[in-house]
Amino acid sequence: MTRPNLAVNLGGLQMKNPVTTASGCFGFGPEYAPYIDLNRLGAIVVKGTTLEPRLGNPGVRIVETPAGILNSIGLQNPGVDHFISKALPYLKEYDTPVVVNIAGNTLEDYAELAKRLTAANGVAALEVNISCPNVKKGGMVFGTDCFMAAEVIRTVKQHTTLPVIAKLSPNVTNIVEIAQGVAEAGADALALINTLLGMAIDIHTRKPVLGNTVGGLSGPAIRPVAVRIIWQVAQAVNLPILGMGGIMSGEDAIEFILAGATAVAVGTANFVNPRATMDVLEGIEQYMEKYGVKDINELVGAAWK
Amino acid sequence: MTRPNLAVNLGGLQMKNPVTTASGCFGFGPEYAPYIDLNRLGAIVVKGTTLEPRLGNPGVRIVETPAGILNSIGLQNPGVDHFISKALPYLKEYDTPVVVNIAGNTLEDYAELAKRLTAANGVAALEVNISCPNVKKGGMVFGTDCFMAAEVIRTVKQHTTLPVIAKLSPNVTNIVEIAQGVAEAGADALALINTLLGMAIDIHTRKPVLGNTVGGLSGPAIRPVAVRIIWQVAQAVNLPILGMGGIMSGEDAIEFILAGATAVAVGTANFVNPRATMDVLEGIEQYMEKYGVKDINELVGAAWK
Amino acid sequence: MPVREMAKVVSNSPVKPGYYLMELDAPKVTEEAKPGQFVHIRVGRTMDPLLRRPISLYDIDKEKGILSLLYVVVGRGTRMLSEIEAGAELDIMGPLGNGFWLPDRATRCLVVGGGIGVAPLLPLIGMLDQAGLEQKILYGFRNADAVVGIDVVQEKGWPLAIATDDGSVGHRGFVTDLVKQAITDFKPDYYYVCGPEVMIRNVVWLMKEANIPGQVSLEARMGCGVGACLACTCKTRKRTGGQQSVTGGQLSVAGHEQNFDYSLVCTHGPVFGAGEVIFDD
Amino acid sequence: MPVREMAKVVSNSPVKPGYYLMELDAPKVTEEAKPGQFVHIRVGRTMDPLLRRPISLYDIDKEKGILSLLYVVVGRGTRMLSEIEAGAELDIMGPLGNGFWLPDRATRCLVVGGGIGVAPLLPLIGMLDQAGLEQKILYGFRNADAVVGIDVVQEKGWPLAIATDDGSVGHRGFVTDLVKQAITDFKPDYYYVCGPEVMIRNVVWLMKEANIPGQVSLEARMGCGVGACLACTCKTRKRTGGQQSVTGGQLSVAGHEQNFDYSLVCTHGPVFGAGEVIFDD
Ligand SMILES: Cc1cc2nc3c(=O)[nH]c(=O)nc-3n(C[C@H](O)[C@H](O)[C@H](O)COP(=O)(O)OP(=O)(O)OC[C@H]3O[C@@H](n4cnc5c(N)ncnc54)[C@H](O)[C@@H]3O)c2cc1C
Ligand SMILES: Cc1cc2nc3c(=O)[nH]c(=O)nc-3n(C[C@H](O)[C@H](O)[C@H](O)COP(=O)(O)OP(=O)(O)OC[C@H]3O[C@@H](n4cnc5c(N)ncnc54)[C@H](O)[C@@H]3O)c2cc1C
Ligand SMILES: Cc1cc2nc3c(=O)[nH]c(=O)nc-3n(C[C@H](O)[C@H](O)[C@H](O)COP(=O)(O)O)c2cc1C
Ligand SMILES: Cc1cc2nc3c(=O)[nH]c(=O)nc-3n(C[C@H](O)[C@H](O)[C@H](O)COP(=O)(O)O)c2cc1C
Ligand code: FES
Ligand code: FES
Repeated sequence: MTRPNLAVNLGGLQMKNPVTTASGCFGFGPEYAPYIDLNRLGAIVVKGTTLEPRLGNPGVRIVETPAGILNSIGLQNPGVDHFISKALPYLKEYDTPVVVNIAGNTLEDYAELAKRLTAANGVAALEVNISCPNVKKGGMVFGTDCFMAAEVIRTVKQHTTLPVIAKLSPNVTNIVEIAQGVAEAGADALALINTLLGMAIDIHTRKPVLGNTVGGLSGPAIRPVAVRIIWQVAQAVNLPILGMGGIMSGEDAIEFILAGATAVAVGTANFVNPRATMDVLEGIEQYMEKYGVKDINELVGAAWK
Repeated sequence: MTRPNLAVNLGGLQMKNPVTTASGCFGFGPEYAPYIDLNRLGAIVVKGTTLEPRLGNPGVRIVETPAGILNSIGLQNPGVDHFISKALPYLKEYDTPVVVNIAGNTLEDYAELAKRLTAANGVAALEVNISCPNVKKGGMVFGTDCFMAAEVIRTVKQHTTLPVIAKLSPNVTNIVEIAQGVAEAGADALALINTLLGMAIDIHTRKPVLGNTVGGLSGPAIRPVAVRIIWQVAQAVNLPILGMGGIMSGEDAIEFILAGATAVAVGTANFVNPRATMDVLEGIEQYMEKYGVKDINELVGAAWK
Repeated sequence: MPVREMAKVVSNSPVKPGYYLMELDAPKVTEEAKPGQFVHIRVGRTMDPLLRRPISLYDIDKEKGILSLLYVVVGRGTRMLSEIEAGAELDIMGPLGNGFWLPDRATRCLVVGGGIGVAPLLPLIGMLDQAGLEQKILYGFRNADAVVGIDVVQEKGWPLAIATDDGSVGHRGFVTDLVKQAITDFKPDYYYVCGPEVMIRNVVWLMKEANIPGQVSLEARMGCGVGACLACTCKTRKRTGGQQSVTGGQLSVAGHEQNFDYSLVCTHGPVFGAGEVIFDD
Repeated sequence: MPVREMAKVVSNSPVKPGYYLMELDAPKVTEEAKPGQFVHIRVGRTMDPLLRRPISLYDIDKEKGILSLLYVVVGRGTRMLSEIEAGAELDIMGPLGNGFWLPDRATRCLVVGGGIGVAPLLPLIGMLDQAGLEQKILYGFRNADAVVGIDVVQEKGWPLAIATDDGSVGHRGFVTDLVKQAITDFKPDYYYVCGPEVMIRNVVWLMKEANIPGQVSLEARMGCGVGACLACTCKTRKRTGGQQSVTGGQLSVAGHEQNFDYSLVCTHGPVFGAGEVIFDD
């Protein structure tokens, strides 16, 4: 039997298989190199990168919740220049496209990030984070306002030739509207979903557990919300979707693909199982074999098509 | 030592303790009478009631998700008249106030429901469901629009003398705005939160699992979202809050109270543990004893006050 | 009245690969248990999996206060159940559901089971036997590896015929073949059926053709198991007039325009009069 | 290089109420393990609890490929760990973190532990002993019931003094009392400390006063355990100039305006030079 086709095209980003990493859950790559062969990933999406280095949020940054976690990292990162000079050379050694997740406080930030990363050799696409719940300026504020979201994407598109993936916030009344807005602004693909806004209170200290009070909820707990959003958006907007939110296994990934995702990102699962990306990939392959699916693209949106 | 005070006043609804049942998760009461003494509940909130009987949604209505469930019951209920003539007499036997959760397709529906239930003897308060994700008309559509939400509450207030609790949808960009809207419209209290909109796809049939495609996510998975919403709204809106969303234990309930809830409702937990309401109540008492809290009201919002 | 009980697992071992027999020391649940009822089991202690799992009563030993369950591992809930060791405590609710009832006038009962659906039939067969009714038992399985729940039946010498899809045991073909034959040979005037929905539907259709009344035991995805969540519905013919009272555990929906009701498998059932149920095609 | 290994639980039993010693047959992790490192453990198999739990290496038997862990039950993760039976498989990642290093020039080491924080000190003490360094060991516990991790130390005859808050064992008072005394008596020129944060802070302060360098082993809530999630931070002095390379596992944050960094306990630590860490008050 000929091997089934796993390759997908995510709005211009060519991936040898649909499995990538969720930003912020895989560091800059080397952290998981002892556990998996990074060459086998469809792409690597790295931690959110900003123009200037960022320290991130103080205090407790993670708390476990039922089948999920809350995080309030706050975009700690060494800044784009450091990323380009130190992290990128390492990542270029691998036969895996590198997607850089970018976040800014202002439109100018996004423009500058897009410029520098496009000029740098070795970046395959930009994932534009307009949905981070853990920073005061920018972040989710952009992502919950339809007009602003589109503005950010338009700005990035003006300053790059790379495929632009718009990463949206699920914390909105009408995600389809925002997806349509960024589609019109020129996004090449959508990344769905970022974390849900949540919090936890320590009943003994009677204070919020997280240093930043609120945080982003991720992990299997949010999977039903992610699947619903992808299902809705995929039917309404003609852009390929990078699906994420609680994917732990190949079967979960298939659920996202059937809902309408062209590719999937594995986030929180890496913390639970450092081989999660490979288990997801192998699970997808097994499913395709079991049902004789010759091309993964046949499954995209198959639950409604 | 004198017994600590557990009594709370939820916008005019006097409760002997802060523990009640979440609508739709406790039937009309008798279902759990074999397991607990209904007299010990602070209040009983019954299944969503409509003007006319409703059949509810076809097909599979429940699916388990990580630390949660999706339901798409679709407001199956025998109608308000049947409730008044058959269910209410049974409930009146108990020394526990009865709160009726009402849902309508139109403003007229809400008005009529309020009228009939106010006229009926034995209803202590109305919980107005403007947040059901499982019905086509009304339901969440009211709850995600600030103006409509306020209209519904204004209408109900015009037709009742009972305390009115507005139950809001978490599936919105800005819940504080909606809470403020219904507060201005005269709501006496807020119920937070209804279910998150989610879905699940069966990867073998490649179809949505639920007969109604999408459903409402409840259970511990959503607790961090509920706590965050209560924390936000309690600080912005001067109304008592009935908190719910994944409460399984007394400790969970304390978390909600510290976030700003005056009372708590136990929903999905009943399915897991038919004594959940009593375990929650006893857990609250233990916590108060451990920390020498004399009055539960001291804890309301203590995480930010 | 149903109760919640922390039952002691007396034994829990495979009867064949994938199929388990669990014995529970559960005096309170056993005391009121009837054939056709079920228990609702918490298979883990954490929030995942969250819901209980419904499993029928396979044997009810009122003297010893011991319940037996016969179950097949199909997903992670049943897998976790199969990993529980003797001596452990198991959180169960029961007995739940209405259970089978004896026919009003009939004397010759056909008992039809398919796959793991034979589990609730064993106590029924005992009840019919004790009531002095003639019976014939017809079980269908996929193949020899899937044949379960027949030991006691054979021990007691109750009349049993088996069909397997591949003929590896008994008749080769469907149990409905045996049913057709029994309608002519055995001439039942009542029947009971439990198994996969498609099998139930076919049996009901055959019996309806032959004008024979009976009872069916259904499955549905459950939340509460006690009639509170309204999740476990099946379509039933609309009852005219009277409503079940609220103290009976639930309200049925009348007064609407459709010509059917959604009844609850957990409390109105799992056993329904065969004529009540509407099977969608 | 760290690995993920399905370790076999050789034994897992209480050393006193609430405190457990677990032995793991984990040849791969053991091979590279160093004192002060930890393993990241998946205590269940379902989605709740979700995260792994970090536990230090209490004993490293390179010959047999056996790791020992000493842990106290504080929440449900450690409770679940305590319920795992010998013979079971345990999903671990390790060895993680940097581990303790030998001092450059020092010869007389003070080893200070508090509560369960004594666990990672045992292999350190062995290492110091082997390196031929003088050492004095000072452990503090709440009371007699909380005294753990001293058997091997006593067996080997390593010099140990104990303080308990209530005086039920050894000195009555804090371990810092013993530290003060040791600074004058024992005249250490280096130290190691692990325990509750407030104790670490006080020890670091005393040693700083005395101008003695050392190492501290910290704890923080962890996600990944490998430097990928940036959850497990502690405040450290800003490094001037050079950055750790990306292939070292993480990038530190330089170029920002604050006079501190957030370092990662899982990979930059858990052991830090005492002078590096900034303790907030
Ligand atoms: C009244 C009743 C009596 C039953 N008696 C028996 C019995 O005696 N022996 C036996 O082996 N099985 C019996 N079943 C089926 C049994 O409940 C399911 O096989 C079991 O719940 C599957 O759980 P899982 O976690 O292994 O599977 P999963 O597929 O992982 O379960 C996921 C979810 O779907 C539900 N579910 C899956 N299959 C079914 C099903 N067939 N019916 C209802 N819910 C389902 C589960 O309860 C759970 O909520 C009975 C079901 C009902 C409703
Ligand atoms: C590097 C390192 C080494 C450790 N070594 C040991 C050891 O050898 N023996 C031992 O008994 N304990 C050790 N701990 C502490 C141990 O990890 C926690 O006690 C354990 O994670 C608590 O889990 P729980 O589910 O029982 O508690 P819960 O309070 O229910 O845990 C909830 C969450 O908080 C986290 N958490 C709770 N307490 C701590 C803590 N003190 N440090 C970090 N995270 C925490 C948990 O990991 C989990 O994510 C170590 C911690 C770290 C960071
Ligand atoms: C610790 C952590 C850090 C994250 N950092 C980022 C980030 O920098 N940029 C971003 O767009 N998303 C970030 N996310 C969100 C994830 O990329 C992902 O959208 C989300 O976690 C849902 O997927 P999951 O459930 O598989 O983790 C982060 C998530 C976690 C848990
Ligand atoms: C099966 C089911 C039925 C429900 N029906 C209603 C309803 O009729 N009206 C309503 O306002 N909320 C309804 N809800 C929402 C709950 O009242 C509650 O807001 C939600 O489930 C969150 O709480 P929990 O996580 O404790 O269940 C229902 C929830 C479930 C699970
Ligand atoms: S399972 Fe809840 S009503 Fe039947
Ligand atoms: S635990 Fe993830 S970076 Fe340390």
